[in-house]
Amino acid sequence: MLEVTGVSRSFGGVYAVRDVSLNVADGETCAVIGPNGAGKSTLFNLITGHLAADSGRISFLGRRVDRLPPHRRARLGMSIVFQAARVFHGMTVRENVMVGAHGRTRAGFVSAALRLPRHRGDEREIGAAADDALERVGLAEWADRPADRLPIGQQRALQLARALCARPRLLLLDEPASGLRGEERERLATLVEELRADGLTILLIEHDVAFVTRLADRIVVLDLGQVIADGPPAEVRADPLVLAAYLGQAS
Amino acid sequence: MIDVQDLVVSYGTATALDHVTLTVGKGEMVALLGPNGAGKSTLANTLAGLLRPASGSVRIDGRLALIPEGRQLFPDLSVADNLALGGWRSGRRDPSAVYELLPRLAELAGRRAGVLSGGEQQMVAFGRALMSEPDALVVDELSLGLAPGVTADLAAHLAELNRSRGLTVLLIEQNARLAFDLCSRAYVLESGRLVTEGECARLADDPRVAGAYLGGAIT
Amino acid sequence: MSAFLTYLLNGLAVGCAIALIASGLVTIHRVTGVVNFAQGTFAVVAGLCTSSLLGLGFPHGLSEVAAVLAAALAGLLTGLAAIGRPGTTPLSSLIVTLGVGVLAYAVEIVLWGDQPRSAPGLAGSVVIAGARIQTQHLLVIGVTAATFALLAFFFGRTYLGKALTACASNPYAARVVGIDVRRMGLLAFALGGLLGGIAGVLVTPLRPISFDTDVTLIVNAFAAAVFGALTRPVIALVGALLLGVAETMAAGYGYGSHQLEIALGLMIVVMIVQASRRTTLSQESA
Amino acid sequence: MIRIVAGLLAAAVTLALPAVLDDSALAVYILLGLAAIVTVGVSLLMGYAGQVSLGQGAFYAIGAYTAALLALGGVPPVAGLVAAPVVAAASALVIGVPLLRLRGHHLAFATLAMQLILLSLAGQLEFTGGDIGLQAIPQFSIGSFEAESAVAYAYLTWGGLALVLLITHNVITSRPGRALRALATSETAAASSGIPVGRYKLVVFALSAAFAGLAGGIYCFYTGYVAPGSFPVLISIQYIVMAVVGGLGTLWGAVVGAAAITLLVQGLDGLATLPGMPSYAPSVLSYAVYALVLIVVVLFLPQGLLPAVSERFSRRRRVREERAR
Amino acid sequence: GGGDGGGGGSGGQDPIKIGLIVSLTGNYTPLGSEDKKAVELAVEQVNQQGGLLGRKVELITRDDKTAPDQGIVAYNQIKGEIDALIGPVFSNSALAIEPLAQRDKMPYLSLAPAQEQVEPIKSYIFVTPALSSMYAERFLQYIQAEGIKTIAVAWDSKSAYSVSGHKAMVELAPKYGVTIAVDEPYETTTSDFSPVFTHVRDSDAEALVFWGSGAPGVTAAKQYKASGLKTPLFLTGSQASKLWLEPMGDAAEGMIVQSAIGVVGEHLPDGKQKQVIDQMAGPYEEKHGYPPPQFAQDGYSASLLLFEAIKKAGSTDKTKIQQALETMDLITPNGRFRYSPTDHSGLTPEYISINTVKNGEFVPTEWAKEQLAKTVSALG
Ligand SMILES: Nc1ncnc2c1ncn2[C@@H]1O[C@H](COP(=O)(O)OP(=O)(O)OP(=O)(O)O)[C@@H](O)[C@H]1O
Ligand SMILES: Nc1ncnc2c1ncn2[C@@H]1O[C@H](COP(=O)(O)OP(=O)(O)OP(=O)(O)O)[C@@H](O)[C@H]1O
Ligand SMILES: [Mg+2]
Ligand SMILES: [Mg+2]
Repeated sequence: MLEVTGVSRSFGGVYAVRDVSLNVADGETCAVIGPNGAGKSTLFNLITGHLAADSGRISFLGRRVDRLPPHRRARLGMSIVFQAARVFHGMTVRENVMVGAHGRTRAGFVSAALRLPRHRGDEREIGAAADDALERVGLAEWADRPADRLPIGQQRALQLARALCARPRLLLLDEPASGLRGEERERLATLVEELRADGLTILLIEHDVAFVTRLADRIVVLDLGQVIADGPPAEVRADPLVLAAYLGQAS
Repeated sequence: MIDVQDLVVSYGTATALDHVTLTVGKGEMVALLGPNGAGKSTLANTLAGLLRPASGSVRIDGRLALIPEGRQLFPDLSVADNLALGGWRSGRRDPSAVYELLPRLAELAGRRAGVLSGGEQQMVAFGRALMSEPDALVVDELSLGLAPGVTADLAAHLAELNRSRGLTVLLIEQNARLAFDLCSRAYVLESGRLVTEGECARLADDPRVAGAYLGGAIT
Repeated sequence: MSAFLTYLLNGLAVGCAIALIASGLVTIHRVTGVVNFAQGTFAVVAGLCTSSLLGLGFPHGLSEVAAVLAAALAGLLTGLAAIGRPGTTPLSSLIVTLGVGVLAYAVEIVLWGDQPRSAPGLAGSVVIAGARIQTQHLLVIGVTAATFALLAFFFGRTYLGKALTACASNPYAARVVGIDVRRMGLLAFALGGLLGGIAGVLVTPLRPISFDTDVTLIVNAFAAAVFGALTRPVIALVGALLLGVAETMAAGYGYGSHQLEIALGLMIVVMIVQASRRTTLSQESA
Repeated sequence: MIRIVAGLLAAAVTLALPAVLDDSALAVYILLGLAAIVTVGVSLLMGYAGQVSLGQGAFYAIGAYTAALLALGGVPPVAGLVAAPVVAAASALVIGVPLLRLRGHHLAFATLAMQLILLSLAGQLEFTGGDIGLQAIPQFSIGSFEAESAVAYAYLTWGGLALVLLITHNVITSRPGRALRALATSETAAASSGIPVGRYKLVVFALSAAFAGLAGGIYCFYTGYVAPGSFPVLISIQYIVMAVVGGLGTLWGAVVGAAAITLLVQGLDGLATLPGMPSYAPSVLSYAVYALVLIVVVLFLPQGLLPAVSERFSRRRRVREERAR
Repeated sequence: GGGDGGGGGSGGQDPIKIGLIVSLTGNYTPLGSEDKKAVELAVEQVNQQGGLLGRKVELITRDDKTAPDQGIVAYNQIKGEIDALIGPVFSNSALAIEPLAQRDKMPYLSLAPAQEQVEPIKSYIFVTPALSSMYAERFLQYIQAEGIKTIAVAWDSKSAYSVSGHKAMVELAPKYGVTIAVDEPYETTTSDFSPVFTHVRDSDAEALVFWGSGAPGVTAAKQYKASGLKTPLFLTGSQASKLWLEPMGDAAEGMIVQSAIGVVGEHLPDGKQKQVIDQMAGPYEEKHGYPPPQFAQDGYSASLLLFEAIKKAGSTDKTKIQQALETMDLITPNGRFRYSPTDHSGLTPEYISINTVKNGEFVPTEWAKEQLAKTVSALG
């Protein structure tokens, strides 16, 4: 479904991502781990188009996307939850989530201004989808609050709901569990499992190795911008390179 | 030491902290746990003097430093300048001791803080707080976004500072296991009220606390 | 060739006068995040003060210094109004500075009347490599060079300069490390007033100043300051020189009636070229 | 519910007003309405989409010149009035493509410069009448009905404002409106949700320009005269002040702000030119009082007049409801 | 007082109301405020002499804020009360109000110098200041008399006054055998004139005529001095006041500056013209501490014209005032006005003086003295 081939990106001479290749199959849950500054978030930005790659190619659903702007890639079915919460100010939680459905609906300025039937149909559908997504991430009771006043944890859940509202084919999660306590983490894990069961393809960055091991079919390890390991969790956790670069000190 | 008596803090009409009383003795390490939105960050900000209490009192002996939630660096300044400004109160300007502790920061010294990766930023925030040579440290989410190795390093360093210099620490942490390992006592805050407090060992056995804070994915 | 040099030198002088006003804008914005629309007012206050003091018989030097201090005080007062109240957003502060600028009209009219005033400066002119330039223009160039060297050093190299910068970069974090953001902001406003005052004192001998001259002064300065992203003095200086030289060159080579369009248009083009090189992500990462 | 009632009440009162006002008050009514039309656009652009334009007066001018030139060229005034917003929006599209690559203060400067350049050209070109401008613009007419009295223009303005408010309301409470508010906070996150950020910014820029153009069209028929002097840069700043004072990010805030500032300015003028005032009274009074009111409102009601008032209302209602319980 | 009924005595007690709309805020404040002072002085003087037609004169002032639409608001506010109007000095405001005044048949004396106000003639609209074309023509007369054949002209492309002055100069130059070798536009905001001076230096122009008002007048003249250019500098009427003289200081010595006749009153032979000038200049200076600038004289002249018209009309009937204005022949500080159905500007170039600056004062040149003496003595 997603093919990343030989992608590099440097900032002022320093490579953040270097010649990375990565394939994600339909329905797979793939985790990306690595030390801080390894280039994980940068890789996500390259895939979603927020950064342009210096070289390499990216295909999604059999189509080359590396020249497409981010919103076009989103419309093809990519949704990302950023590492830092990016919540839209001045809107309620529900409205924030409704924005997620933008890419798959059509009613534009004219039909909105004139309240054409298309607009009404869209609004109903978007509203229902948003409520659904809020229910799933457990934010339903917060729906009418101003989003920017939510505590950090809820803001992250909100981002996830927004991503789900887009009904993506591929979901990219950048450290979704950070800032969540045990119980909340558990809930998130369950949700990801459900999504997996629904057939969603997931790409996941996370520092909580236990969390990753539980959820991922496959783990890719990044260090200094390069892939140093790629395989099933058990195999990767035992890899001496990975132990040295990442897990070593912790265990 | 940190001494909080009957503290009430509100945002407009919403009360975020409701008659909270809490103390952290000199040289003690205490954890503060609580679900999202419990008011932990609000308490941290109040301790640092950034929010004004509606009532109640806050007393702090010596200099207090805060590692705020969400890193909060100066994005337009270099890492070195970020660290140097951490020494605004203490007058310390030279970050070499911090570089020793976190060698990664020495490599990044000239980089604009705004473009760092999440974990790198967290390291800078940690180093910046140390620059003020605090007597007490409030850490709002230590492990946020850090690779396991780095978290362990920082935790070890906190413990070391506590032992060698008698640093007082109030640790807000979602990873309760880490918090319980590090601290002697803990408070649990929910919806702005303290619901439980006690020795970490005892709390870890409390089924309610364990279920909420230890359970789940971390196996 | 000497014509070209004449245009160039005089253009640089015009640019320097713009840069001085811009420097105050940059200083204040760099520290407080506020675009200070009262910046032109500081120059006007200083200009009118000099003219009065000289008129009353005070000697040169003393009059100018007193006028600059008056402008610094005006800056401080503006700061008190704009950022003195906790929780004022930069947009609100901007509107407050607009208000202060208008309020200053009233004060200036009561004190100095509504007619333009001027003050004598350095008389005569100097010939450099066949190009003639007013002595006062040379003074402007010299003072500007010194001011910007100092500013660049202050913000780029000194600890206080960095602390000031930190205030706007992330006010919350500045408070976390113990910087008194409000005091620093007021300091910046006073400094901005001082810089505006220097500009006013230097410009008044070149062109008459009346209470509403601030509008003319601020438009070009705003262009230059924005060119430097309102935070970088040296780039703002480059922008100001670009404006000044573009204007005189346009007039020199046949577009005297379109100076403004050419200079501003050039500015926009350069900004757009700069902007297309940056990515959205890098602009939002802060 | 209360909102709808208040809205209907406001509509009824403002509709009835022109019938009872004299010429002098009508002139204020019309200019107030025109300012409100432009300010709604500014508020949409700034308060919702987060894009600052310091050059909205340029589109006001484009609308006015368009209608004036067409009318002077013998085109029926109605066609001129329709063309005014269309041409303004089209110019915004053309200008916006390069300009909207800029953000924040850069955009603010660029729009300001655009207005300066445009007016300077209008002041020098032959067909715009140069600095003196265009005189003897025919009265507005539809078919055989000719708008001779100020009352007719008052209703025309009212209609324009109602149309603009309706369009804005419909836009902001729908899919494109949410997209605009989203990109105001984070273009990156907005793009990740599939929002074509560049195109949306362009469309909203054009829409706000169309509003300004419509106001300009009405203005040119009402005054019968347009000149570069009618659209100083300060007018663009005034619109922003109106939007902020009324309350950014609220639809009615723009109207409230425009009304408050216009009435304040007119009131002060009347006061300052009363006989017996000292010779500097006009300037001093109108500058000082205007400035002080502005500063106080912005500092003490930072959300703007309308949100402050409506909050007070809703708080009182809440208290009452609690008591009832 | 409805009880008195429509006719008789009460009309005699009602004041005559004169409207004045000028810029009291905005860019044109320095001009408008002088106009206002002068008109107030004139009203005061006429009231001291018992008013007009046995009634007091009352002034109703409004601010146009240097904006045409505000001019319209102001006009609408007072049009119902006033018997005649003295209108804005800001041309754009004046042009915006005039169609309304014409429609309401409101006698209107404009303080703006724009040519467009009297081309074509609107029956109720009259202009008081000398049009810039007259200044242009007067300069050309002087230039011809001095034997100058080639000149340079610099003009502010953003000021209506200077644009039309320049245009008139270009049109009239051939008539006086003058060639314009250098034609140099600049902008109101221009702060460096070295390009202009460089171009003049490189040409064979024998004089540089500078059109502009406000700040550029000072800036350019100072830079002219510093540039060491030898070609003499000729400045137009906008520079004929202390606002230009004071900042220039010694640098102004020897420069040629045009002015309305009122500015050089003391150099005129005794007679009606001098008397009228003194009637205003004395009290004005006493009241405000400086001699009346040009704008004040325009305002005063407009007032005198209006008073005279009302006197001649014998009532405040607007049509009658208009008729009186169209047959007006009156000496004012601006010179002798002779309005007619085909001339609503009334002045001629003879009432413009050409001066040199001597010891910080404007002194008519020999040529001008001779010309003015001729003009003035014809008035008696
Ligand atoms: N815009 C930029 N300019 C310069 N350097 C950058 C930029 N963005 C990222 N970097 C650098 O690239 C490297 C990779 O960053 P990235 O954010 O991808 O790391 P990461 O793997 O996500 O780390 P973390 O786990 O800490 O979030 C870092 O060293 C970072 O400082
Ligand atoms: N600026 C604010 N204005 C209004 N309400 C706020 C503000 N900041 C926080 N709150 C509210 O105060 C409560 C406590 O928030 P706080 O950020 O202290 O929680 P927290 O315990 O730190 O949560 P988290 O674990 O997510 O960091 C929450 O309900 C939040 O919505
Ligand atoms: Mg990352
Ligand atoms: Mg928190």
